Amino acid sequence: MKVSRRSFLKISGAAITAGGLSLSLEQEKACAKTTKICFAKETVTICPYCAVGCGIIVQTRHGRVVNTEGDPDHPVNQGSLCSKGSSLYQITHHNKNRLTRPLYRAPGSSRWEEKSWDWVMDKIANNIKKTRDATFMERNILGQIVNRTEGIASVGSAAMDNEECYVYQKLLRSLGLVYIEHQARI
Amino acid sequence: MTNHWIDLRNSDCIMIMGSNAAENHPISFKWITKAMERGATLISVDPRFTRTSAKADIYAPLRSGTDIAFLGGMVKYILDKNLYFEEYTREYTNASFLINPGFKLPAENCGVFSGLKGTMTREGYINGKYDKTTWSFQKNPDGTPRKDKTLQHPDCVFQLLKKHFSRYSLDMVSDITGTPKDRLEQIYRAYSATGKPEKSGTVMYAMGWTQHTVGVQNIRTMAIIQLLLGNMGVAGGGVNALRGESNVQGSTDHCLLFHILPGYLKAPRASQPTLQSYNEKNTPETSDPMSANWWGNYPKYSASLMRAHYGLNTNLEEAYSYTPKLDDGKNYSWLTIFDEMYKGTIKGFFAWGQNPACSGANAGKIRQGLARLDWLVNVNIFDNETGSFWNGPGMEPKEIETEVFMLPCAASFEKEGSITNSGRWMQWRYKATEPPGEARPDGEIITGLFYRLKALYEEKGGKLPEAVTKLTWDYGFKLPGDKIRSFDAHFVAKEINGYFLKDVQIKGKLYKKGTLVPGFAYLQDDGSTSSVNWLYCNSYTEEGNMAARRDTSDPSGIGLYPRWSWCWPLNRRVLYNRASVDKDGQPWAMKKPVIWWSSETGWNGDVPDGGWKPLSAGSESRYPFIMKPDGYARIFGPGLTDGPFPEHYEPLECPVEKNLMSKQLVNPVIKRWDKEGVPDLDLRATFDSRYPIVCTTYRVSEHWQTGVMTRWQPWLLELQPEMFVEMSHDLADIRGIRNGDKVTVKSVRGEVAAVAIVTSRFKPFQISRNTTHQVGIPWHYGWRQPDPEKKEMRSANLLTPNIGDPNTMIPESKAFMVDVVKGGAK
Amino acid sequence: MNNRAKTSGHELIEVTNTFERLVHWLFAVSCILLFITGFGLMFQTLNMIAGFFGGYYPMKYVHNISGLVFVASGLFAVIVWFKEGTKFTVNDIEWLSRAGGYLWANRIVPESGRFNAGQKLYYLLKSVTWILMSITGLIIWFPFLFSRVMVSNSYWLHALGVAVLAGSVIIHIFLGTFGNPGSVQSMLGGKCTRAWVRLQHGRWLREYDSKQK
Amino acid sequence: MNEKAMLVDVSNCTGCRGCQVACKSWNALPAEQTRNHGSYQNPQGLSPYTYTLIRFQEVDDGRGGVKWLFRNDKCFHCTDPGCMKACPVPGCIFKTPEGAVVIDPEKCIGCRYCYYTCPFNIPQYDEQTEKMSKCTLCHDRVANGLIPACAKTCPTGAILFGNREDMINKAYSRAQELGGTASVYGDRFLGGTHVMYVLTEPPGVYAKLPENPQISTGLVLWKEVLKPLSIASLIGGIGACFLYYIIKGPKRPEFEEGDKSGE
Repeated sequence: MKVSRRSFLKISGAAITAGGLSLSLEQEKACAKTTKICFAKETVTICPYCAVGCGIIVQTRHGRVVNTEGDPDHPVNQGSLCSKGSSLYQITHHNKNRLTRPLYRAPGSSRWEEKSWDWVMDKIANNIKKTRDATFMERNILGQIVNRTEGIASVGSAAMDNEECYVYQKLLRSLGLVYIEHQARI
Repeated sequence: MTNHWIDLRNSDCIMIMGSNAAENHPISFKWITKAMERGATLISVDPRFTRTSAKADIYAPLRSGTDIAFLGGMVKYILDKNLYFEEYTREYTNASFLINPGFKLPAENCGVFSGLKGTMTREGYINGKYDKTTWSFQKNPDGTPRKDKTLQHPDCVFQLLKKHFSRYSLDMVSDITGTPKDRLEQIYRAYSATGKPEKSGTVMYAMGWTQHTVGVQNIRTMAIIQLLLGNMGVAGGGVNALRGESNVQGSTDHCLLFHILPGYLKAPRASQPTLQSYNEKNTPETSDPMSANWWGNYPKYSASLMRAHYGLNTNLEEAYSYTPKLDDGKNYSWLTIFDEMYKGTIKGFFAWGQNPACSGANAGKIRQGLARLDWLVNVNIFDNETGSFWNGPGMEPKEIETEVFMLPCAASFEKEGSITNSGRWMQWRYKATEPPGEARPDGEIITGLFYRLKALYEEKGGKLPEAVTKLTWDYGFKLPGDKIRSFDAHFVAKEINGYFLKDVQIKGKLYKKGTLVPGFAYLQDDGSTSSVNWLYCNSYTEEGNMAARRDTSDPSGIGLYPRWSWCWPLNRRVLYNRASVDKDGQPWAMKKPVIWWSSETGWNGDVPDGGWKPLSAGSESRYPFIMKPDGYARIFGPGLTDGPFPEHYEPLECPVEKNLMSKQLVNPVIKRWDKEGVPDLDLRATFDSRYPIVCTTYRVSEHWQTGVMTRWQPWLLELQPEMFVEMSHDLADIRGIRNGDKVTVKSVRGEVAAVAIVTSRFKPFQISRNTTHQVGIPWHYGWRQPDPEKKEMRSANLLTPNIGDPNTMIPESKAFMVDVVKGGAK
Repeated sequence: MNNRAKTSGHELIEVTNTFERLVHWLFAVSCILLFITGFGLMFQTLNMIAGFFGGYYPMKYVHNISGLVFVASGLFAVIVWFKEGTKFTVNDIEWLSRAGGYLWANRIVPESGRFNAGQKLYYLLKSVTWILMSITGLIIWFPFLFSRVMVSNSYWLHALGVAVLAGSVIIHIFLGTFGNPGSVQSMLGGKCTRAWVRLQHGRWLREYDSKQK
Repeated sequence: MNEKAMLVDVSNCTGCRGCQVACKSWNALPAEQTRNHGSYQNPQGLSPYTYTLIRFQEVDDGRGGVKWLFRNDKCFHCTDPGCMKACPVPGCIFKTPEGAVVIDPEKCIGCRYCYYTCPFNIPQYDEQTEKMSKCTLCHDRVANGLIPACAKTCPTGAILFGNREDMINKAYSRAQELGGTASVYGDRFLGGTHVMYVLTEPPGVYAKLPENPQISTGLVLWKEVLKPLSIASLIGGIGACFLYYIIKGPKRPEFEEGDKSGE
């Protein structure tokens, strides 16, 4: 069986390297003219905005994004994208406004401090435990077993992957949170 | 969406109401355009003339918050003119069911249904609650519902429906909605033409319907229309909620919501101390052998979820005991969270990938609430108004004792995982690049927190430590010392699908311990299977990761693409598809069949809603609406808090003194936070000369939600750089405002600076022969970007009221009262 | 300085002053540069001109800067020769009717003053085209200060100026050099022989001699 | 036959502006600092950083309602391009085999002739780089078998790209289907453009869209008449002088008594 580039993608189920979006050999030759996506690695993703779920191709070279555009194979968008989807390039590492380090703001402080992950994660975990232990209710006023805390709440996140949503609620419910809400409510 | 995006192309009439698909779901127009090229009619109903309206064949304006009146008129039109799909209505809906003779309609009961208990005020009842005893079906001696298939019995749903909507005359509807009568008729005629078996009509709605105090009933009215016209389950039909965030469908399926657990299982209540009592309470029963009553499988799904959470570390009951219980009757939703936060009972808060300081109704109250927290964890890819609230306008950092953590996370293409689109397609995304700097995928942050908490509880103990320490969490390769630092989405995806936890023999086939469950029909209630979410069972099987499939073939010919990604449930692309065929299993619409029966090959086409034979097979068959206990779609819906039929009530804040339909002004069962004479942040100003203009909020194509991602992107900011308010020329003349002027929009709760767009796309409404003006504002803006140095809070939600729909508690951000004045704020 | 220089055999008479010559040459050099670069900009086939200037971009600047010199020196030229250049006499008509004796057989033409009628005509032509080329040139250079109609019309007007000037400048150069030997001296040092002056500007010579007495 | 063309069917455009951003993304164009001027349209016009733009326009529908028109504005890529005619630099504005008219920024000297001679005012001058720029019809993509970024991203097929013949046929059948005032714009003038429209309203209704675009008489006069005339004038002048010199010879002064004082 001849394995075309796209069917290979189906088989491997992973991103692979290819010469631009062009298909025939003749065009490969012409590809020398375009430098931007020539020999870039293509990774398929789904648009992070609305829930139409359009396919997007992210083209990278040496780990840097060189271009993003609609996935022509995707049956819903067939390569097209709206203004937001077309702008995906600007939320990549090229955007200097991206948050890149954990920030901490101490009580009463008027500035952010950059902290290490270990520091913030330890502090957050301790905060959670402190608040949970202080507000944990084994029974409610009626004496029914409830095993919950009303001292902590969570909102978000409809932008996370399914797998992350699941483990997030798993963690929150194991802690006894009942105030769990997200974008679907508003 | 009951159907999916591509299916729009199969429709003969597309009604876009309560959404603005051209702007907020632009790619949907690829398929709408295709339908229109085939000759479909596009209808746009919206308070303002949008980019959707610009493409519509028929446009009708309506005053925000009057959708039930508008659609109620259509129900009347369909019934008066006998345009309903008779066989479908009779056989597939509960139109033939007989209702308790004690049941009273609002017309004969002061504007409310029978059974209401509440406080009577001059606006009618407030803070009411229905006793639903009279909203019941009459039963036959064998326990099945009593039916009159002639639909003539005065107690039958059909006749009650007719009686109820007889009040929604063209004149009445036009007086309430402000829509010209000829336009109403034009739309009713066009849409009800889809009642023919071979025709299908679809509706696309979004927050324009949900963000109301009658949100659920808005959708119910349309569902009734769709059932009457036989548009459910068919290609080009359905009731299609256009979901606004990439994975709001998946995050809802996995239930990041207080009232449900993954798979739409009910959150346990305090009155259900054991798993057994929980299952008993939540498992519906049916006496009709032909009703599939799918929720009868509830105990299998709950047991499998408990196993997914705690694995074999606990038994099922123990796992259930660790799951937090809600107090019976209490609501723990969004508005409550921020009310409790404002009152100071909530100490710690996660705003994980969400920006409530801009997105929550009555955002002023939310911002005050944030300042009363002990700690706040904000995870995002950009700085935002929630994480930086302490530094925002009107805030004094020195006085705010909240500890704030702002954690950088990876963007969608910087990690691997699946998301579910509005059409329920679960699609796998791959990692293209590393996150910038030290940013990490959310999954890794969550995993990191879990292992720290587990260690803390193991070392130091605390309250109910087992709930945390016994949790299973094997989602990556283990480092020495059993530490798992990485987060591998495939491990989680497999857990979501579910495993056999021991060797199980099903229908003569042995499934070995540790293999993936092939589908939810295999799940067990004895703890021998695990599965997070029964709806996703079949998504990651021994055959591989179904969500990652990329086969572009479409053997169906109607755009189902069955081997592209995966769709819940069981890769079924059109829900309720058993209603798309007659009792012999032949499609109503032969040209666009979703499924069809053949005695040789069985069901063909899409994955049917259960593999039973067609209805004519009698006891070997099942009714098509398998999720309902009786198997029939509900025109009469006794499950809702605010009435089995929809009834028009005004928004909490409205420009009229009286509801023209009845003496009941607003929905009687909504939870009112405002208290007369109590000045706090929960304010309301209805029919108030200070706030005479109706206001609605919305989004534009170029930004997304609170703009937390898009406002930081120069290309998008270039397109829509500033907060604006759209208004008619008439209103602008009255207020002395010219196009492009700086103006202030004020409600009783706050004020926002904006640029005026004076446009003929807005026109004043004639409401009960009075001129009523309406303005509209987008809710994409805040203060953090652009122009952070101005420290000007430009969030539309500073104005919106904190009042929710009684069923969903979704705030009424779409209809409230404001004033607009020239000049900047303050 | 004595006007009667007798040292070199021929008597030389100073016919132009230093300022006039300076103006002339500034004007002339800018004009020639403008011609060369202008032709380079008008004819893509003459791209060797751009090659000579190091490319089109520098050539554009040479054209623009030369243009400035052209505008400034042209202004002086117009002023300096205004009186003599615009004063036409009966003689001049006679001179013109005989085409200055250049084209027809008879070379007997009325005696000219310091400027003959041809030169006066040339002065006028230069003045008009100077105005035209300066204005259109500046508009083309700074188009954003003007209306679109003005700019787009400036292009062809500028070209019109070139068409008019190209031939006339060539003739001017020819007449000042090969066509009238000895003339070039009037712009190089400014001193011409008495014989030349008598031939070309007889009337002026008589006035000159009478002034010397 | 590899002549291509783009067809903009305004009846299908929803004004989502995916094209505007896709263009910026592919061509690496920076965003502009804009303000809201009382309309959705932004930037206000084409610029060196905005090659394509949706123009938003509200017009009365004559029945008390409104029509909201969206027009994707960009270079028309004329077969007979005024800009190319006016450009002084050889090879700076060139036509590709597919029909795109492209400005080579390496060669551009920023004279702006192209802007003032374009019937649609398309090429834009960049103060920073002193270069002109405009839509390239993504000739780099087209040469590689891809379609232009705007056409690729357009959700509704309002921007189509393909063989020019096909596009023209499509345009006419679409205009006929739409009926009323719908018309095809662009196939006839300027030698036929490579960006064409199906317009729903008469062309005069659309802002910044000339009803009858043509190469200005001035440009024709300049390039067709005065340009040859000027070289003729130059050569004619030289020729005349040469002829005079060989026929009549120079006009030499005759020396008289007293002139030779030194001999």
